[in-house]
Amino acid sequence: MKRTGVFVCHCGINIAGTVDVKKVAQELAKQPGVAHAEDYVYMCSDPGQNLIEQAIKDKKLDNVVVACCSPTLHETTFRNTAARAGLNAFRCEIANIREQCSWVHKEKAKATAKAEKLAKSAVRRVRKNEKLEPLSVPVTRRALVIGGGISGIQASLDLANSGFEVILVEKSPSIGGHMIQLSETFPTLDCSQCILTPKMVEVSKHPKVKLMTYSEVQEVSGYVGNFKVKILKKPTYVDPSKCTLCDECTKVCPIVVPNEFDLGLTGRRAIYIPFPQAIPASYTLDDKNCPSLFPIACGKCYHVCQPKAINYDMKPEIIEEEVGAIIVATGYDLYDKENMAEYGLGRYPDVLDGLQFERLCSASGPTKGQILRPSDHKEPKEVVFIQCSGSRDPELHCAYCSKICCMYTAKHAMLYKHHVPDGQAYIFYIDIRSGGKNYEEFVQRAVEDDGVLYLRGKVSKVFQEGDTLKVWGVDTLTGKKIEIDADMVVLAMAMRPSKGAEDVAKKLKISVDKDGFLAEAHPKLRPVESVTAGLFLAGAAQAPKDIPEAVAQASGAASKAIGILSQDRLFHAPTVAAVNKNLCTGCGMCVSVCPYEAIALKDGKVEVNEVLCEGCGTCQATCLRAAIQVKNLTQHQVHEMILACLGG
Amino acid sequence: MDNILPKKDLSRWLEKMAHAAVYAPRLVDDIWSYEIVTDPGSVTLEYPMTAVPAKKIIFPQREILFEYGADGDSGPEIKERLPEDKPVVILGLRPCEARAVILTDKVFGGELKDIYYWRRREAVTLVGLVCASPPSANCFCLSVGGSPRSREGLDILLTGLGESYYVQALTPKGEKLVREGGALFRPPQPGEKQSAETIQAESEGKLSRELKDIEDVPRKLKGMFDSPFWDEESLSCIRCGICTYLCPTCHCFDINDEAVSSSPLRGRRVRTWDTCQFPDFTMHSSGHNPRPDKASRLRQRINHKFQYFVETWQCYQCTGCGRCISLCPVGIDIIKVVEKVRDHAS
Amino acid sequence: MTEEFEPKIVAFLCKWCSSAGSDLAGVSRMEYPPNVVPIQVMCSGSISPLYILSAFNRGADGVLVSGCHPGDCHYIKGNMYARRKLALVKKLLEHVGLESQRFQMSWVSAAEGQKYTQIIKDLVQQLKPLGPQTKLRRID
Amino acid sequence: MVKLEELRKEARRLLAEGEVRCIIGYLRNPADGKAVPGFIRKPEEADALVWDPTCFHNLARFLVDEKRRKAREKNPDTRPVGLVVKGCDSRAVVVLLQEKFIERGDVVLLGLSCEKTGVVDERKLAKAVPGRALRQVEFGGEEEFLVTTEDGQVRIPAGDVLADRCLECPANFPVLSDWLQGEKTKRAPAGLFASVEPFEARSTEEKWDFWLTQLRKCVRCYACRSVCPMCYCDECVVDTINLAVTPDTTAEEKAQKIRWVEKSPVDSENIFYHLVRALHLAGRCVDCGECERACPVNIPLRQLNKKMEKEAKTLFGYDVGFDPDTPALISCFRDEDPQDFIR
Repeated sequence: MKRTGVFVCHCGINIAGTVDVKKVAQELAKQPGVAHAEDYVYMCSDPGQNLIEQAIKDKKLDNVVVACCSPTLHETTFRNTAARAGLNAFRCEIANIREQCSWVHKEKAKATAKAEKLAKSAVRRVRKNEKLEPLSVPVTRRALVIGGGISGIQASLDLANSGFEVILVEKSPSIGGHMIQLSETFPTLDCSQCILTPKMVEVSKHPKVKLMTYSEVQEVSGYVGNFKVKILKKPTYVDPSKCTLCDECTKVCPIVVPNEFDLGLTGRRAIYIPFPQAIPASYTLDDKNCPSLFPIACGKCYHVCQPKAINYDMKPEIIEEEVGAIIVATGYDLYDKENMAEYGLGRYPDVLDGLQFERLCSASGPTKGQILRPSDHKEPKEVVFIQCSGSRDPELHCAYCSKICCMYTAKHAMLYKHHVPDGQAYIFYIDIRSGGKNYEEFVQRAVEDDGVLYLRGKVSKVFQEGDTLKVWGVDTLTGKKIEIDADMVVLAMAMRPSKGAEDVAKKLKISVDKDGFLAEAHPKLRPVESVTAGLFLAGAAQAPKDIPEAVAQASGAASKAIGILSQDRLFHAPTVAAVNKNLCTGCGMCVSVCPYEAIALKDGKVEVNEVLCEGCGTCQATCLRAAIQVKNLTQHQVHEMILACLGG
Repeated sequence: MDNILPKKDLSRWLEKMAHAAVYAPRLVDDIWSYEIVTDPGSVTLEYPMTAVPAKKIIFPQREILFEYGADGDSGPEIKERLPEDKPVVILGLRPCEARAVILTDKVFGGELKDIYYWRRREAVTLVGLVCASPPSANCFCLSVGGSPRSREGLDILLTGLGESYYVQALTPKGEKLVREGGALFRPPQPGEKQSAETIQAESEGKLSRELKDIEDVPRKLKGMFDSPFWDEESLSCIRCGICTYLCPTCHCFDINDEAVSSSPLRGRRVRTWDTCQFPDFTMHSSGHNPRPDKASRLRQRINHKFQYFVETWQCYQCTGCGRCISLCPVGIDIIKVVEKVRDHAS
Repeated sequence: MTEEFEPKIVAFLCKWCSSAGSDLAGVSRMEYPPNVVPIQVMCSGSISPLYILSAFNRGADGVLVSGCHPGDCHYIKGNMYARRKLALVKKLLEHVGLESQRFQMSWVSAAEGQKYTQIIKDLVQQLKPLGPQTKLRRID
Repeated sequence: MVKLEELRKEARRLLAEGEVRCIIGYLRNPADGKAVPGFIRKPEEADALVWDPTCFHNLARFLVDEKRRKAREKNPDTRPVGLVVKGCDSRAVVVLLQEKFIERGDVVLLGLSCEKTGVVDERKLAKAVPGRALRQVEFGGEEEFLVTTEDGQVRIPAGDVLADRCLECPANFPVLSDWLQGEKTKRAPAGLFASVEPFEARSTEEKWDFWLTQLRKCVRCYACRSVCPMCYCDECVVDTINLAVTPDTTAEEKAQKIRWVEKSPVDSENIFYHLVRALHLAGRCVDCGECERACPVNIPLRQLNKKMEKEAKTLFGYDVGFDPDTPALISCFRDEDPQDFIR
């Protein structure tokens, strides 16, 4: 019989306080096949690990069980310890007698009895463990970045500057994301475009970056180190190599549609450049609106174009790429205005959302930086800013805090005061969250230097009366009802995951949280990784965050990706499903339940693609003949554990 | 010395057997079987063939041979579990089943006596009942050396006469049991002996099935071991265990250790029925199975009953109860199979 | 004075949600009765109905299966298959007359240490009045 | 009305033209007048084929043997077999196709419609003609059986002696066949789960007492398993030793064999066996009722399988044995699958 060693950790008094560790060790020593059992104050300490190594050598142990804290913490530690002593790492199992025992029970006798069962269960499992070697696969040393906002750009640059090829995919005609729409950024009030455009240029010119704008990821298959990606390149109908940017086409184009870049505050033609600094600097003919792409031919732009850059017959292309890692930076959108009817957004021209106000303030904006009412181009004298429009409202809207609104609303009020010194800015807030370097000071400046009036409370409704907007609210500090006749109302709308992010998540098989933001692997310890290996998260796609955080996470994601791309080969956990061909009848039930398409039928039996298999074991429970089993957690081992748990 | 027991007094006789465990036929949802008598008043001997034969009483489907265990450091201990030797009475047993007991005695007897079997065997008194009319449409006891009135293996033979039983004690055991009945019994009038004999004589004429001229079958079988005959005959066999488990003469068993717990080590060694009709019966751990298909298993069943057993004990290992015929889900008929062997051109 | 009956319960916890949730209960020093011995599996989808039957056969008074909430499965959809398979097991066990409280299933996320604690407390409370599970249990 | 002569003709043709290796159908057992499974290879033998209310066997079971034969023989005859199927049998074939155990080309289905009746329950029949030796049972037209015994012929309303499963049959004519005899007339069943619902109304303890007495009778002859077309595993989870073993099976693989259940026919083990079987048949059992018929000690096994069938239908809207292309019950799910039992 295999010789097993059991090592019971006191974890100071964390375990020893409620579990009689000595007794556990004595009990386990009596177990069949247990050749050695001892306890020690801190097994994870160097002396603790040395003692395990020593015992493995002296007592010629085949298996090791460490009864200690949760395997999520020290499983790797002790497997390495075992490996150092010459054991196969998978000959080591953990019995969780802390989180799942000593910390949750008070009665020493009972806790001890339970600890014994947990340890026995691990002993009976480990005895059936196979020696396993990590599976290794070659790595495609290129990365895909989805989303050309600041996060995507930053991640791409970090990857490219470390010498790895990057494919940067952006669904709109230009990179830049929302940041390029902003006027000035808190807390420094430096011009957003001025700091972003250099990065946009750098990324677009970078020899290692393949920029694909007006493109969307259509299909992703494969696994960490070896993803296969299909990218749909939408036709722009304009050949950038020929286009001289003479702008004649827009002059003749008869179609005018709302301009996305100015959030509808201005219009654009069907053939257009999103904004002056757009990258690539090239026209796009938007086929939703251009009649020339429909039966009714117009062709004005075609005829006016000297260099004949316009080609109505351009077709969508599917481009296939192979990459080793993927960074998802799909960003955010503002909460749909339809949801904000009570504040008249979309109904009254002078009720704006934050991004629209950014455009109003922006030098490149519709008003060239003057703050004027969209309705009558008068200068608003009374402006009401409403924070948490759609945030922190579990009943009607989003339960979460959109995090950046407190700061940019302060900024908006401040910018307004700078443009209209004699105007009055009111801010309705629930409370002010200004955590961050120089953030609190920034808010204070808004109040003290710029005389912004903060009103603690919620606005119940906003409605038009003549050319003023009535804002009814309550000041919860004084308890007084407040009525303001405003010229303009600006809503700090909640941040939502960008439209299509969910679709991308599905294609990548990464899960999303209840609000639709991409789920990180661990809220604290793995904030930039998704649960699927090789897929990383950056920016507001994962949760609302401001520019510095987005940039930081982007660099984090990039360095994680580099961690993969810098290897020649990758290692994959070998605890994967294995097939017993004698038992398999090829019914294919496991094939249809496998979440990773890792199982396939081949001449009447199934086969497992070990690299695709994540070892979830759903196949194991589905097979009626126990013909497919996950290594080191076979039905046989679970059966043994059941017996141990029941003292059998 | 023969006796008469009024049927109405059967229950009172049973009451006098309180010291013994008495088994009698009982109808348990649509199935007749030999069950311990709990309510003597309800016992009737008007019953057809039981599904499970009485062998389950003398040779239970499962018995613990011994228990083993080891506590802590002390070495393993073994505790033998012999059957208790409380007397047992089986009431209304069919003569074919009594003959089956005689056949099983041969197997568990000889120079290597099976103590577990014999404990029960010696404790049992077999009270048989003449089959005035065949209890099953497939009875053929006469063809294999038995008879509806056979006394072989019985301690008492009962013959139903209208309102009473004609009781013939055949062994000291039987006489003892009759004595216990005491005043319940009375000596028969001459007429009663007469009619009992007639009933017994006539019983042999009532069987609807027979298996004739099979003296040569054992020799025939010897030559047919590799014949495709078995493939043909077994085509519809579904390899279940009915024919053998429910055969009163089949006696094969398996022995397993049933672990109760591994620490402290506790368990028991049990003997259970087994059957040559299951693929695992002859399965080797190498993966080789000398009887790989149902053809070889049907052959084994027939050969054992009509060749091997005859070679060893000079009699067929079949008492013609017809269970395997009546209960086979696909109508495999041992009579027809053996007839085909008989008529097989060798 | 007879000692109060302490039900023996086996809990199958998926590694990523329920076992993590149970860890959280520990980290937060919540207290619950020690009757439950957990077995960590990778995914609730890997829990064969045989495990449940076997646990009862070997003397469990109750069995708990806990996985990720629908949509949160670390393996995308293993818990959805578990939900279907184990619904059948539950119906069957009830059909043969096993008390329905004896086999229970729950969704516990990595953040729901509180919920896990409550589930264990309730389970133990529900099982105590039922006494030992002898119906499916193997006789010693 | 099914014309037996037509069936014989088609069988004769198939054999004569060598389209099938053999025909698996029903022959008469002269001893008791009931049908038995028969395997015929010569055209002339086709005349022995019968079709009557005692054709209760689900011949799809023999496709399992057929597959084993092909695997065993050196150079096997790979022609399809002709298989006589009723509605339920044809649904068993559908499940075998669904599980890729056989291919459509392996079998030529000779479908016979049970029309307005079905097959008899032997025990009900025995009660209907007590103590009289059976000679023959025939379809007596509309919902009647013609029963011939040693002393003459009687007409018996089909309803009195029909097998329970026929009373609840959702498809009394083949759902899949290459050749069909008889009308596709649907007899409105008493209710698809008429036998389950009253049982469900019982109390927990009543249910338990019932099953304890029933399953205690089990002698583990495994007839229920052996007669079932769905129990085609070479090695059943309740087998205590390795059966699916080849010379190249590793010791590890053998060591993986779990003894879920002991060979001892004691309450706990019998119950374990029958529960596992019910679960493994969930979404696969077509309620051909063979397990219950074959059981020598009358254990009402349909009560377990039918319950699973009912849950599959009511919880998951799953119908068994109609479409070979649907995924198996437990290898698919719907987002709206009920989870009210989950906390």
